Parts: sequence; structure tokens; C-alpha cells
Amino acid sequence: MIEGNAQGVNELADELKDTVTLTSLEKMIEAMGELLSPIVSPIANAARSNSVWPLTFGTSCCAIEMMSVGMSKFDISRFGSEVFRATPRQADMIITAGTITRKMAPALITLYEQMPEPKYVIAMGACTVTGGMFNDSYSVVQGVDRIIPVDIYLPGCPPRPEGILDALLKLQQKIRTESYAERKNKKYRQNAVRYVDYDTGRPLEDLIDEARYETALALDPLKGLQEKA
Amino acid sequence: MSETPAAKPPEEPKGLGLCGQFLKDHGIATTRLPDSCGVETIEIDGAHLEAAMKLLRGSSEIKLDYLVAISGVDSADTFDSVYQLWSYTNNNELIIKVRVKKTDVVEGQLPLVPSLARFWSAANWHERETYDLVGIRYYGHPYLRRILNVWDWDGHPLRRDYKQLVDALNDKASGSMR
Amino acid sequence: MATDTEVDLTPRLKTDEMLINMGPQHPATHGVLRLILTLDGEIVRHTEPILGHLHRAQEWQGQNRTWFQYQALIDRVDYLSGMFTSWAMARAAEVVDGCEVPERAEYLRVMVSEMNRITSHLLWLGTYLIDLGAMFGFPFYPFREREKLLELFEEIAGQRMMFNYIRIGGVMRNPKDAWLSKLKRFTEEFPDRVDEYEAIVTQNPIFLKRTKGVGILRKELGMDYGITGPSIRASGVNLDLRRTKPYSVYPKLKFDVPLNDRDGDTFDRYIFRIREMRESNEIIKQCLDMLPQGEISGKKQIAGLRVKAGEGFAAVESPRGTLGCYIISNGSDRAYRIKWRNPSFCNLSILPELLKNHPIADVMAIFGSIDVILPDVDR
Amino acid sequence: MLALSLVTRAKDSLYQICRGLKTVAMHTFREPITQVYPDKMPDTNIRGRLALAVNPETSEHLCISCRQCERVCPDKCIEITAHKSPETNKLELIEFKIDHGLCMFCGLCAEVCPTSCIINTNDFEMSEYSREALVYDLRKLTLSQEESRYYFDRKEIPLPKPKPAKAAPAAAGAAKPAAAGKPEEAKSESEAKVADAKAADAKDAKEVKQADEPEKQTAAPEEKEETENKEGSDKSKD
Amino acid sequence: MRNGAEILKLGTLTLVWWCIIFGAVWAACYIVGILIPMALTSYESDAARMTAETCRALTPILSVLVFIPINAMFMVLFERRGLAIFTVRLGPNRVGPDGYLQTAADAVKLLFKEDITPRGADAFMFTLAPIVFFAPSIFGAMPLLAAVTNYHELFQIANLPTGIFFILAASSVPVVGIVMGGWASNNKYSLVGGLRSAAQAISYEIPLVLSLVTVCLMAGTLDVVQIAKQQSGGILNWNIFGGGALRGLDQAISLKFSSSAPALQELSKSSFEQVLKSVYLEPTAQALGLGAGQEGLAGIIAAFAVVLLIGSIWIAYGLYMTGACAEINRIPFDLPEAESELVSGYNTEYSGIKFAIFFLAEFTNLFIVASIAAVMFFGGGDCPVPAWLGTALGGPQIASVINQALTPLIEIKLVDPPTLFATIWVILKVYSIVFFAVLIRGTLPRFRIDQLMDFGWKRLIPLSLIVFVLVVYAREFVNVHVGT
Repeated sequence: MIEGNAQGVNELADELKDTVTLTSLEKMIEAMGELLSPIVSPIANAARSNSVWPLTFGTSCCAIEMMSVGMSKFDISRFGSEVFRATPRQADMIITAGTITRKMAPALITLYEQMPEPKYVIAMGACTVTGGMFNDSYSVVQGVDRIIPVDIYLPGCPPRPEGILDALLKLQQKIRTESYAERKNKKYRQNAVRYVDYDTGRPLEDLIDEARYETALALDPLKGLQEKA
Repeated sequence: MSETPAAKPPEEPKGLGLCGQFLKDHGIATTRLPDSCGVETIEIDGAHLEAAMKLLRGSSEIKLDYLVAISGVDSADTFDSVYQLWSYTNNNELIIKVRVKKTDVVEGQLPLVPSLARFWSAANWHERETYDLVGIRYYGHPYLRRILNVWDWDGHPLRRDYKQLVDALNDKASGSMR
Repeated sequence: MATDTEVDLTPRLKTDEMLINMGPQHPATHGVLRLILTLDGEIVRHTEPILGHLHRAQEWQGQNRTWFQYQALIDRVDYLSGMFTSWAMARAAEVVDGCEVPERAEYLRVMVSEMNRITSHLLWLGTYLIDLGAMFGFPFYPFREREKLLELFEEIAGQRMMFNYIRIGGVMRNPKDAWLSKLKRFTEEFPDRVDEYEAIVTQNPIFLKRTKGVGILRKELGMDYGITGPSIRASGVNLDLRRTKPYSVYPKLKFDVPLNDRDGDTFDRYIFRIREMRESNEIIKQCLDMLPQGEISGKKQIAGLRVKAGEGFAAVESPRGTLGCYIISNGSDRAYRIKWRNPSFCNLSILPELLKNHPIADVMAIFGSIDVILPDVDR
Repeated sequence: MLALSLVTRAKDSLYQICRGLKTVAMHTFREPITQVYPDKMPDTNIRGRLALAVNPETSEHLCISCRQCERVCPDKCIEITAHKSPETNKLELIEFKIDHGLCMFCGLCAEVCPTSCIINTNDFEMSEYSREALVYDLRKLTLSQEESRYYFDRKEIPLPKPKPAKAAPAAAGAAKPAAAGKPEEAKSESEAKVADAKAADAKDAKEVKQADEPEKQTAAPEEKEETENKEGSDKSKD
Repeated sequence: MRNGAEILKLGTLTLVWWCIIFGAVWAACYIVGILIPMALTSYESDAARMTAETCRALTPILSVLVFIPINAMFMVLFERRGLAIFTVRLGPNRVGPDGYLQTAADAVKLLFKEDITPRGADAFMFTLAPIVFFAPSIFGAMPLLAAVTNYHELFQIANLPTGIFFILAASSVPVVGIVMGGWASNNKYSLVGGLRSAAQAISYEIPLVLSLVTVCLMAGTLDVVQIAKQQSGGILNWNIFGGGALRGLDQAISLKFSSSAPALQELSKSSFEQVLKSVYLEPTAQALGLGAGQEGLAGIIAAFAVVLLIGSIWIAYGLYMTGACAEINRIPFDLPEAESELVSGYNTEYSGIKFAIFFLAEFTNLFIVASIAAVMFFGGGDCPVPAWLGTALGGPQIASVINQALTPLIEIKLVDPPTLFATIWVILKVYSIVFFAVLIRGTLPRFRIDQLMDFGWKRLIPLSLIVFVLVVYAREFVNVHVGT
């Protein structure tokens, strides 16, 4: 599951990273270096800040408020962010709406890594900022910034939809002022290991657990009784 | 409150209740426990559980046809598996407890209770959950594996002696007040 | 010409089975359910739900928080109907403790709970239509009415979703007259809005095709799996705790419990929820008329709130079914064991049965129709 | 026959679709219900950001460092540092920290506060760029006099009692005007402690129930106060 | 009208964007097609002549290339604002003045996003797919250009005698792109989406083509320019009203109107009847071989045939729109990218600029099917006001006033009034259809794949065949466009 073994973690993380080629204009800008970046960056940043497409990612209560903010009364579309994309490949921002548990953490990391750069994270709600009211639960990740880098922390349980708009505005402010190089140099601490094999469909855990169960049964004194039943 | 609250402290039950009598008629011995808030509560031996459940569910007079919940309780000296049964047809209620003494549990193994999942589908996930959280092994369950926690979780969190794992995901963070 | 329900979905050509891993992040799984579907072409042969992606240890929290603290927390068990989770625990604690609840508090509880039932069903309606593909227009309308109710909740409880309003022994706050009149105005205009939804959805031929005859839940099967709530009532089991095991002031109120006379399909489950919303509206109206004066709490709301020793199980009829709470108290300021009997958990267990031999597109139609809330499943 | 039924069905379907389309299209002529948030702030009473109120009339700080809120908080997001002042022998507040990233805005602290000091404001714009910025200290938490007046008015909290007339001679530290209300408050604080510890006995006389009923409090034994104060100063070392 | 302000805002936005689109396209065409050749005429060399000719020949392509991205941007904005109006909210209104630049920001952002090729994907096919998806919408739009610009000389080069055939052929290519994208992504959702798309496109191509063939049958030609020309002269001449079946009525009424002087009443009355007789009765009688005394019967049959024809064409239009919605994957036929089932369908793995191309092509396709409908059913660039009514309302005077006002522009060939009016009418018609598509998107849920197939094969295809046969017979009794 989750281990502290940093070496193994990094190796596995590298292995499972699924981005292989970069062909975007961003790459070109990088190649041209300092020359073009100051001209293009402001335009790109202005465009980015005004079209932050969130990923449809919601785990619990905050997801409902995230839904509400897209609805008529609060209408996130005014800021151009109503395009909730279901696939991380087309999203710019992930609002971690709701508690992230240890079981969910690998999925969240996968999603985050699947998103194309530049990507932003809003940690929404007490659960994802610090763990909140579940801060001593055995199964809850105490703050989503332990597994992915967070740009905006939005407290509340759940935050009001206006709070989300406020966070979005602050994020837009941040996007407008940051530079590409800054963003690129940002590294984050990777604490969790994926244990689910998302590629082959049948999860690893099933197979291993079944095997374990079988062994356990073999040792079980009541196996005969069970077979009779 | 429309129903009478059990304000008085639970006194010792007088005799067998409706269901207890019914089971006795069919040759299954039960022990009556103090009523929990006006609902008949019986204790039954694990070996007879399946037979008793089949009787209670099938007979027309009792017909407890809803298995509402199965709870595992880590009591002081026993592991309890508590079955909440309701009847849709005649509004009966019954609580059945199967108790496994902690002293009977082999060191390093889980307490054993027979599974109902083979003939009562509702029991399937409840038993898995109880196995996961309280650590009661329901033998005869078709697919007894952890349902809520990850597959290689250590320990059973709702046990009284459960020690929480501390790692990079829940240690004391510098920024947090905890 | 064969009707659409009789379309033979068995493939003539035998092909390899494909595993599709739906979730835990998928737009249609309402959060974080993970379904491992074994597909034969587009037909689902086997489903394995994997839960626990939102397991937040609510029961464990119950043992480690005082009663007073835990009351504030349990709205999160089923966040769409927080009033009901509060109420279930409050009832269980009251049954164990034996304290009286003032009548005004009971009426207020019924009122806010029925409001909450409406918000829950409205949200379900919106998301269900999103599941069925009408994601750009219709879902906005139920949310509009939901927001009106949430405004009222905010006024009386201080939060839009995590109310912390129903307490052990009573309720938290007395509503003002302005609040009551606002609510009254809402109840008067709400039936028109429901008519509007029905005009768009109920007779829509595409909607009918997607829902009629899909995911038929047999009565016996449902009872075997312990299904409760509108899902089982749509299949003809008259299990509504407000009627069968009446609690609170429900016996004094007049309302219908809609009941089906055949095995319900997805469409029935939809129409039953619509009807339930109308009934809830009626209940609120009656409560507004009958609301007595008096105290609102029979137990002092203090930090050291205690419940007498004992054990008990109490349930309320939540929008999703029987929401029960099994409490073992040893007389201290925190519970010895709290076990939740969540309707979503039990209702979800039937999903593999219902999905069998349906095309993959029906996974959403069926899964949406049983109205599952993931924290209610995972706790 | 079959053709006729098909035509009828097609006609019905078309009609129903058109009915739906009409209903949607007619929404064109309804007023948008959108609240233009950054331009227009919502006007509701919510359990928002936590803050420490001052007395709206005298602008003295209401906190008496009784630690009720710290103890009742389910998230343990409140941290109070207080020490016993050597001159007055009363508790003095040094630091008050609330981690808003941890807070779940349940309002329990405001409920149990005996002096209506800690309140939920209507503010919800708390998002920050860093985790540390969410931990609010005493300076950031304390409201101005006007704000306090606004919230006392808005939330319909009864105003704190004016300081008793004979408090002035009792207080040794009369040189410090801000602490003038302390004796009275210290008493209620000790009552709160007792009430909390013995809540199960439910002795009504010693109970501090609601934040809006501070006037019901009665005097508490003096020796209790001493012990509680010691405990408080012990805690403040942590 | 409690929502007057919002509707007005949407109207202003539409006008402004149309001005931008037209300004851009107009300027591009003018510079490349007219200004540069004009400047080159002074040089009398082969090279100069060659260059001028090349420039002229490239104008249609250039106009499409300029038009498509800007137009798609506007359409996305239009849809978002339109949906916002249906759902009682405001829609994007922050970027630029009142949100005019929202989609421009989106486009720039997508341009600068990281472009990911997933591990295990076929990189070549993965890159090719959006191109294959997008390219047909460029060259497929080409033959329509001449039809919608009132056969302007610059765009004549793009016309084909078998224009509609070419357009249909081009419009069935994008599905190859979808299947390629779905397969190359190495993602099960993508694959299912791509295969669904293939099945759907094949099924719905047939009713779509058959309904257009019905129109071609009435027109007697495959040339879109011819079809557009035939329908000129007001709403009664359009194919949606029987493709000239009402032309006789039109002529008759125009005679009545044109000779409203009291002295000529008698004459006009006789000519009214004569016209009706010559247009309706005689062909019917001729077709049925009826004698002189059976005018009554012939009249009834002629009336019946006209009604039948118009009814059939309406059904054909319905079929066309249904098929077109399915072709371009819009709700209720958006199964290939069904969001609640297949995450995002065939474009699940696409990001950045490739996704932008998919997005662009989707909306361009919507525009193209709407403009096909406008040309084939709604008279192309024809003014809906019938000629006689226009005359009565003073149409010619207005036209001459406008002509006079534009004289300086006309002299430098910047403006060609017929082309201008034609394009304005086409755009109005196309956006009406687009608006309807938005309304449908806001209302209907999605089909299921097997129901979709059923609906296509068991309902639409038989129905389109029936319509086809009905039109074949009905046009025998009515004088439709053929022969004018």
C-alpha cells in the first residue's frame, strides 16, 4: 500500500509515468528560451487564466458544492470555467472536492499526472487541506498537499460556492503573474505508491487478496466445515 | 415520540420471547438477553445460526424477511456479531447476537462465525464489512475480502486494541496544528 | 414489430470478453465507486463493485468523539440528506437515553427532513439526467429549486449542507416567522416546478426508451438483498418507515406512500421519486399549519452531553431508504460503538444482479436509478 | 394497422419532444437567477470564518481563556496560550490560534463560548496560496469594534453584560483598563470548567448552556477557580 | 420579457462576431482575390499573370481557412451563451467586453497546453487522426461557397457539377479519423467510442443521403449552385415548400398584386386562374391522361400531390437533420463521446492542440450541415420575402438606396451587393438551425447504442425510402423546378 521507501517510490513512479512525448508550442518556447518567452508568456497567461477548465473530480460533499457552483445560481461559466472535462487530458485544474482516502490517493496521483502542463490544483474543503474533521481517521490522507502540489487552499466544510469562485479568482491572479520557468521548476514530494494496476483491468489487489484468502483457508481449522457448507 | 422510549434500565427478561419460543419449538436453544429498547434480543450459538435464520425467515408466523444490518462489536470479553432482523409482513423485530469469547479465539487468528451470505444475499456485504472493520471471519462466505479498506490493510480498525499506522500521509505536518 | 423491451441482446457471434475498469474517477459513478465490468461486446456479463474509496471511518470517529462533537460530524455520512443522518442518530440516542422530545421540535424535524428529502431527490433528478446524457439544459432546473431550499437551510441552520441542526433531544434553533412564510411560498410554487420537469422528462420518448423495462428489480430479489426506500417501493414492497414503523409525528400527518403493483424498472423508480417530492411538499404544508409553540429541545445542549448506558437501534426513512443507527452506550460522554445501517450500502449490493446482461450504456441508467451516495456506502 | 400505430407513436413522440423543447425554450424569457458574486456579496447569515469579538460598547477583548472552545472542538483546530498574571492572579490570553484549514465550521465553539467571544462571521473568502496562511493568530482573529457590533447585531447575540460596579476595587490590576472586565469573566470561566467536568450530573445551577445565556450563570466556588487556573497555566506551557 | 437584457446582449454579441468573421473573410478575399491581381495587371509578364491567377484560384481555400477557426470560436461562444439563456443564468461574460473573447482565450490556452501522447499509443495514427477528422470539413465546404455567395466570380472555381455528391463523400471521411483516434489512443473507452462512431455514421449516412437525394430529385441536378438558384424568389419557392410546387401560386398572387389598378382587375383575375391552370391542372391532367371535362378531378389530384410533396419534403428535412445530428455526434446522438459512459469517448486521450482540432472540427461540421440544410432546403442566399411582396413593400427602392450608398465600395470591387445579401441571409438561416441544435442539446437525453441502431435501420431508413418514392410520384403531377 503506502510506504515510506522513497527509492522504490520514485522508481515506480517513473515507471508508471505515462507521458512520453512533448510536441507542443510550449516545447518550442522552451527551446527558444529567453527570447520568445517574455512576449508569449503574458498572452498565454492571460488566456490560461481566463479559461481554466476543471476536471470532473469529486469524491464527497464538496463535489456537490462544486456541482452547485456550475449551476444557475452561482454560474462558474461567467469566468469561463464551466467546461467540466471528464478526462484529465483536457483539464487544466483539478479541484480536489472531497476527502481523499488512502485507497483513493493513487487514483488522484494518476489523474494529476495524466493532466497536461500547466496544471493547477485547488484543495477544496477541510478534508483536502488538512484532513479536517477526519484528521485522526485511520484511512484519510491528512491533506492533499502530501501527495500532489497545491496552488490554492480553500477552507470550509464544504466551502460555499462563492468560496470556490473566490478561490478561482485567486488562482487566476496567480496564473497571470507566474512565469513558465517557475512552474517548470516546481517539484513535488511523492509520498504514495500506486498499488492498482490500472492498465490491465483486473486489479492487482484482487489477485493477491484471493491468493491470501486461499492460503488463509488452507491454514484454517474449519476449512472442512466450510466446504461442507 | 410515538413509540415508548425505554426509560427504565434494562431488567432481566422474564422468559422466552416470541422468537425465542418459536426457535425452542423447533429445537434450537437460545438465551434471552436484556431487551434493547423494547426489541427482543436473543443470543444464539454460532453452530445453530444458519438453521435458526432459515427458520425465522421461512416460517409464515415469524417471517423475519429483512436482514437490516449485521454489526460487529468488540465487547469487553467477547466479539459479538449482531443481526438486526425485521419483518415486512408482520412488523416483528428481532436482534440476534452471536458471541465468541475472546479466550476462545486462537492467538493470531480471527473469531469465527458462520456466514449467512449463501442463502441471504443481504448478508454478503455486511459480513465483508464486519470482517474488514471488526475482524470477525465468517466462514463459508463466498468472497470474504476487505470491502472498505485496501486489500493489504493491517489490523481491524474498530477493534479496541487497534494501533493506527503513522506514515508520510498522516504524520504531524509542520503547517498543521495537529 | 418487436417492442424495444424484447430486443434480444445475446450476441450471435462469440467474442472475447473485455474488462472495463470504470472509476474510481468516472463522471457517472457519482463520486468514487469503482466498477470492474466484464463486457461481451457492449453487454455487461459480470460486475464487481469496489467500495471504500471514500471510507472515512465515521464509525471509528463515533467512538472517539463525544456525543456533542459527533452530532456535528454525522451530517457527512450522507451529505445529501444530513438531516436524516442527524435524526437517525438522535433517535437512537433518545431511544437509549429515554429523553422526551418536545412536540414543536418533532414538527420542526419533520419539516426540515422533508425539505431535505426534496433537495436530495432534486439533486438526484439532475444528476440522473446527466447520466442519461441531457447534461446541458435540464439539470439546471432542479438545482434552481434546490438552491431555494438550501437558502432556507442556511438561514435556519447556518450552513448549506452540513446543518448540525437536529440534536439529541431536539433541534438547534427556532425558526423565525419570516422563514416559515418563505417556506410556505416555496411549497406553493414547487408543484408547478415539478410539472415543468415532468413536461420535459417524463414523456420524452428517448427517456422512456432508456428507462422502461431496464433494470427490472424483482420484489423477492429486492427483499433478499435488503433494498429499502423508493427503489423497493417502486417494486411493490410497501416499506416506508413513516407508515410501517411510524415515528415522530408522522402518524398525525396525512400523506400517500406511492406503491407499485408490479416489479419496478428504472422508470418506476424515477416516477416514484417525483411523486415522493410532491408528497413531501404536502407534508411540509401540513407541518406549517400544525406547528405548535413550545420548547425545542428536551436535553441540554452542552459539551458534556451524555447518553445513558444501553443499546438500541433506531431508523428513519431517508430519501434512499432505511437509515438506521445502532448504538451501544456505556454511559460516558462518548459512544462505545456506533454502527450505521446505510441504505446506499445495502442498495448498492444489488447492482451486479441488476446490471447483468444489460448494455454498458444501461450501467448509468440503472446505477443512477438506485440513487446511491458514496459516503453513505463507504462511511 | 401496424403502420397506423407506428404513425400514431411517431406523432406522440414528436409532440412530447416538442413539449419539452417548448418548456426549455420558454425559459429564455425568465430572468437569470445568477448572483453576480464578486460584484454583489451574498447577504446571508452563515457559519463562516471564526473570529474573536470585542465588546461592541467598550472594545475590550471578550476572551477569558477558559478553553471551552478548545476542548469542544471536534477537529482540535483551536490552540489557546494563556498564563496566569502574577499581579491579578487571573488568566491572561497570550495567543489564540485557529487553523481554518482544519476547521469544519460546525459552530460548536461559538455555542459553548460563555462570553460570546468566538463567533462565526459571515466571511467565506478564506482561500490562500499557502497552508500556513490559514492558521490565524490573535491579531488576525480579533474583530474591530465596528465589526463586532455588526455581528452582535446581525447574529442577534445578546450584548455582554456591563461590568459590575464593584469589580473595580476587587481587581488589583486596575491600571490595565482592558482587563477591567476580567473578574466577572474569570468567574464564568471557572463555572464553565466545572460544568464541563460534571456535565453528567447535570446540575443546572452550574451549567453554562448556550452562548446566548451568559446571564444565567451564578457564582462558583473559589477553590475550584484556583485549581482550574493551575491546570490552564500548565497547558499553556505545551 | 423579463430577460430582455440578456437576449439583447446575446444579439449584440452575435452581430459583433458576425462583423468580425465577415470582416476577416472579406478582407482576406479582397486582398488576395482582387487587390493583388488588380495590382499585378500593370505588369505585363507571364509571371505576373500567373501569380494573379493563382491568387484568384486560392481565394476560396483562403476564405475557408480564415472562416473556419473564427467561426468555430464564435459558435462555441454562441452555444455557451445560448445554453446559459435557456438555463436562467448568464454564461461567459468576463473575458473581454461582455465575454466576447472567452473562446479566443480557450483557443490560445489549448494551443499552449502540453501535448501528450500516451504510452502505448500509435504515435503516427494518434497525430494523424485529428487531421483526418478536420480536413474533410475544409474541402467539403468548398462547393457550398459558390452557392452561398450568389455565384460570385471568385468562388465559381470551387463549384462542381456534382457538388452535393462531393460534399456527402467528404462528410463521411471524418469517421475514419474518429476510428483512427479511438484505436490509436490505446484506451478502451476511446476504442469503444470510435467503434460506436463508425457504426453510427454508417447507419445514419443512409437516411441522410436519401433525404438529400430526394431534394436533388426535385431539383434535377446535383449542382448546389443550380439548386440554390432554382429556389430564388421568396419563401414559396424554397425546397422546404415543395421545391417550386407553390411557384404557380406565387406567380398568380404576384400577378394579382402587380396589377392592383381597378381597371385591370378583370384581366388579372383571368390571368390568375390561367396561371393556376397552366401550372397545376395541365401537368396533372397530362400525367394522368385526363380529358377536357375532368378539371375538377385533376384539381383535386393536383392539390393532393402538392400537399403530399410538401409533407414529404418536411419529413425529408426532419430525416436530414436527424441524420446530420448523428453524423456530427451531437446530442441526442453523441454516443461516441458520451461523457457519462465513455468519459470522453474517442478523444479521451487527446490534449492540447490535437483536442482543439477535434473541438474545432466538431463545430465546423455543425456549421456545414446547417449550411447544407440552408442551401438544399431553405433557398441558400435567397431572401425569404416573396418577390411580389418585396416589390409591394418597396424592396427595389431600398435596394437601390443601398446600392447608391455603397457605390464607392462597389467601384473598387470591395462589395458586391448580391453576394453581401446572399451571405447575410445564409448566415441567418444557418444560425437559426444552429440555435435549434443548441435548444435540442439543452433538452434531450442520449440514445442507447442499440436503440440508436434500431431507430436508424428500422425507422429512418424505411421512412426515407418511402419519402423518396412519394416524391418520385408526386412530382409527376406537379411542376417542380425541373424544366424552369
